[in-house]
Amino acid sequence: MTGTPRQVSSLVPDDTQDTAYTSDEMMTVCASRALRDGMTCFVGIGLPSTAANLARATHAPNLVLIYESGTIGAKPAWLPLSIGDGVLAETADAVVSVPEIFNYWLQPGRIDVGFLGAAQLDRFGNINTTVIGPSYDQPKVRLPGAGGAPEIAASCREVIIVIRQSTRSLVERVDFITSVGYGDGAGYRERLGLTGAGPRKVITDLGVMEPDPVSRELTLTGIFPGVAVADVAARTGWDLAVSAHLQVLTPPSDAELAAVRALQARIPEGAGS
Amino acid sequence: MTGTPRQVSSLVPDDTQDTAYTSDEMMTVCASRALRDGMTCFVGIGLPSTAANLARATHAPNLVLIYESGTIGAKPAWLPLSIGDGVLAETADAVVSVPEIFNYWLQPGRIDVGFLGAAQLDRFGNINTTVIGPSYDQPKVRLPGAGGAPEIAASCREVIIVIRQSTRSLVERVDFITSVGYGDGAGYRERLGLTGAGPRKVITDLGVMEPDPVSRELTLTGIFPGVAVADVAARTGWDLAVSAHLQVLTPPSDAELAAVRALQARIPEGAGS
Amino acid sequence: MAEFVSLADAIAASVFDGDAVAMEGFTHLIPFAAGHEVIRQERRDLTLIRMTPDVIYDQLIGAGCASRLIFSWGGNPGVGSLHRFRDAVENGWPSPLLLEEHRHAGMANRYVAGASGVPFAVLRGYRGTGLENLPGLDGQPTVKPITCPFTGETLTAVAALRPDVTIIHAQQADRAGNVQLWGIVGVQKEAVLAASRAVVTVEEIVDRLTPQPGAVVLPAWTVDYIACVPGGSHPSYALGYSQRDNDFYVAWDAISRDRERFGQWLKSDVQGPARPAADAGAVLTGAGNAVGASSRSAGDAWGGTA
Amino acid sequence: MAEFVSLADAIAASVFDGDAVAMEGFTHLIPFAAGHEVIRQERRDLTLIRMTPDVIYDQLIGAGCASRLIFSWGGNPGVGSLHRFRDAVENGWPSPLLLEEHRHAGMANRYVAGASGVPFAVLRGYRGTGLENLPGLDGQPTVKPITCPFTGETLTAVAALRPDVTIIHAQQADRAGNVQLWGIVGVQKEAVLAASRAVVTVEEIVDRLTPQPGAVVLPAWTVDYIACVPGGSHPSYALGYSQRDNDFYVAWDAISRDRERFGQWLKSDVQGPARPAADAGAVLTGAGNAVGASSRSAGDAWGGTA
Repeated sequence: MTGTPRQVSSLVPDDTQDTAYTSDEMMTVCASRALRDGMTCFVGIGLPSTAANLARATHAPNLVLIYESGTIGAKPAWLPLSIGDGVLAETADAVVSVPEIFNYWLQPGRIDVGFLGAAQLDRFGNINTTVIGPSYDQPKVRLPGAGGAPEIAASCREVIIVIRQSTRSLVERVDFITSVGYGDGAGYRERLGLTGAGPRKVITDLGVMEPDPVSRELTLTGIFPGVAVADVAARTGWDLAVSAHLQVLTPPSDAELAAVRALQARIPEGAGS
Repeated sequence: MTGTPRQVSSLVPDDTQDTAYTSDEMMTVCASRALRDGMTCFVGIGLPSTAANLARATHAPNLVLIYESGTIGAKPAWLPLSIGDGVLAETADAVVSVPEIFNYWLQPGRIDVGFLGAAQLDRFGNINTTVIGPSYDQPKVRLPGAGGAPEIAASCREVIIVIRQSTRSLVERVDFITSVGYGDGAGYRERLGLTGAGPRKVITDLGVMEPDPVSRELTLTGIFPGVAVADVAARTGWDLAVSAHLQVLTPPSDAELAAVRALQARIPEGAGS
Repeated sequence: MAEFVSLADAIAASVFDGDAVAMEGFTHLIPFAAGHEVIRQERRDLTLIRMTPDVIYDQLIGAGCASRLIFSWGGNPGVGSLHRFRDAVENGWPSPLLLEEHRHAGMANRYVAGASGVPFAVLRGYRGTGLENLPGLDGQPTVKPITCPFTGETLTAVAALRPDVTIIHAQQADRAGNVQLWGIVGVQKEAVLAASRAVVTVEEIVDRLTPQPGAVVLPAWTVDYIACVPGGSHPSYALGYSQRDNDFYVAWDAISRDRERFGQWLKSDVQGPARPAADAGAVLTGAGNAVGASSRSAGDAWGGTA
Repeated sequence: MAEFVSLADAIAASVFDGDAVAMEGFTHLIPFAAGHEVIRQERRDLTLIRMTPDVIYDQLIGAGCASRLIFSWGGNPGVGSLHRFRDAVENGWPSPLLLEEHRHAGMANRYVAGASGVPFAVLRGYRGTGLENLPGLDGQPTVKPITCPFTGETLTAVAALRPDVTIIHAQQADRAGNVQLWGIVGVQKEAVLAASRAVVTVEEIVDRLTPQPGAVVLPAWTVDYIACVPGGSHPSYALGYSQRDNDFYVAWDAISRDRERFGQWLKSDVQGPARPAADAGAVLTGAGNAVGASSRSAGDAWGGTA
């Protein structure tokens, strides 16, 4: 999630160079808008962390950021590189042990929203961050693994996922279910006794997908300005359903863009490089 | 365990009034001698706490005192009234939560010795602190209950019990097993999977009982100066076995007596009454 | 999200007849003032939950607030029996008290399970003891053997505790409603996180919490009501603010031994016009030795025998 | 009871070929210097245990110390892949690496069970995921469904972890051998209490520990060996002593991507005559910014690309 932002020139009218924005900026802003003030938010590193901190810097000053390192209510003045940077501990309301953050805080379902990235995501919002390839034992690509994601996906009241849109990342069926979305569809989470509601939004660099209320299949409900539905479908690994109420999403405002850039420009205190 | 000490005049030669000692003092000194320097000791309040602090003030300066309130390595300058007095927290190496003291510290068997009192104790070292009378639902006397004693009895590497000798307190079979000693005898602890070795010594105001190595029945192995075996037997609720190697115990030394009295005379800092 | 209210309003809004109520604090930080407010508001038929139902629950039981008790040690620490508790159990006075009796490790783990959102916890223990087979309040067991699926070993499962409301006392809250307690922190975090509602009385409200060694911090969004009640744990204590009033604990033995004398105490010191003022009076004495001193003179007033 | 020794002696006395070794530290306080000493002493056939086998285990795996790995997240935090880890898993280089893969909640609870002296822990989770059915190192499952004996609900049991030795880095030890760490405390307490032996490297040895907010204190009798190794967690950090050397983490991507370049790094910076001196050199720079500065120049030496 830390790759160099690509300039999405097709999204930018020629005469507004000063408000040009990258697809990562659009994703970040879009994700930050999904967070409401006062929410408790379990944050993964990278774009989720940037989006959550953007929300805190703009419309949601009382957003409570929780990182799996045990920092509850962290208020970092700059973006941490890892979930365990010192600034998180130093600004937190409370720092608890790793067993405690999972057992007392995440597992019982007291966190409003969990914010995840994914290497592979399927039609029913299941996440793979373990292995690419048909065999766990002889993987084509060995990914980092689960970390805290499965519990975030299972236990937060709702989940937001950010992922770049491509047929390699958005697939009919993930090679390995690391974190459960809606499994094979309606009723699956309930049968497993998962307490959270599951993915509410998937935010990509082209638009937003949301689960169909009945079938739970991810459905395109929002699209960024200048993006065609056909483009999205072409970069999706399943036959993408499109909502009858498809909306064109509002581009980042000047204030939002300024805030996200200020956040990313901010240098850690004491860092020299 | 906080009753007024009785003067045991029969134990005291007439010409040594300055070194006269009470039975509680003899019990306390005898119990403190059972603790070796450097041991970790899980302490109950009352006489066990007095004895452990006496040991720390005399021959075992590095005794590690642990109270169920979560205070590990407490070094109180005076005797606490409860297991949660402020002086325990303020002088401890570490203060942990109550779940942690039981789960991480007591349960795994990392504490050398547990130090318990009892309302009723039976021939096999089982302890009752729950109800007196044949029925739990309609007790003759409702005692406080278990507290931390069952885990201390089950999990400390060994257990020392202090109790005043009478046919009411030392009974053939306790009315209710609150904390397990040797159950019904040899092999019982092993069958239950209790990790600690069980009661090593029972110290009364007349002498010391230890479990028979084979049958696990409590057997008189030590007797205080001036006490007759018949006196002990008469104040025991079962047919008391006497060790072939019965020893007369050494009375408190002047130094021990001075130390225990100094300890009990010490007034909590800041207390006015 | 924490709301700052008076103690009376906090109890009125969160404790209802028939509720399962946990007041925790392991010797330290026992929420006595809140307990007295429950007595004044004449709550009835409560299921009281507490590892050590010491003097605070002796008072609530004697006052007739409770019909059930879930506990692991019911004594007056360092002193002896709880006479009101014994009178209820042995004689059904003022009303019968149904018991669900555990031991500390079991109670602590039951709260842990409640705080963790799982229906049970696993521990060694109970085996071979009379406590293994006692029924819970509803007649169903709350202790059962459980087999390790990996080793085949038999351990013990205890059922989670989920109080309707947990009430604790803490040293500080900040103006945002974050709560900090330190010293012996007992099982308060678990009891708060296991409950549907949480009430906290505090010694003082500060602009900003200064982190303390060994502190437990409860974020504002885990607490429902906060009332500022300095001295609110007397005769227990708040480390850094007051000392344990051991004299009162000793004096309680005589006060509570006799039904009539207990009734007088209840009238004059909890329900009567004098006592709310005295509870409020503690507000004025504030921090440190001042509270200790007022505690001790209060102890003397009970005819301290220590 | 804790004994003060050199790092080399601590590792020689506690880590043996074939051991199950846990080096913990969640981003913060990672015991890198101790890991390098294990590489220098050429330990082989280790079962490495760690929630986040990040750069430290990438180094041990690439150096050929490990044949098995128990873990829950194997990446370079905030940067990307662990190339030595991937090379071992995908290509068996320098030797095959058998995996026992979990997730953070499972690993944390496995340590908790180990520290608590019980053979398993219970949690929600694993259900419906591929991780539910992966075998443990011996081919037997370490995750199994378990039924609540009270509610009938199906939950998940995970098998306890009991390392032969746990190695951690902490800020301070006092002269009696009591250890204090603070900041993000991770799962270190559990990992130490679950292990048969414990080794701690510390930033400094002080006459007396000053209690710190949020600190974990490990009494001297829970630790076997303490070695004073200032900067011993670089490129991780010790709150209050150094900052995370994010540049090094970024630079590691290029160093580790290529077997040959990794081998050069190993020779020059861990095994060679220069590196032990550099590790020891950290002793001299001591606390605060000094370590941060030396870390950063070290990072530059790796050709930092940030």
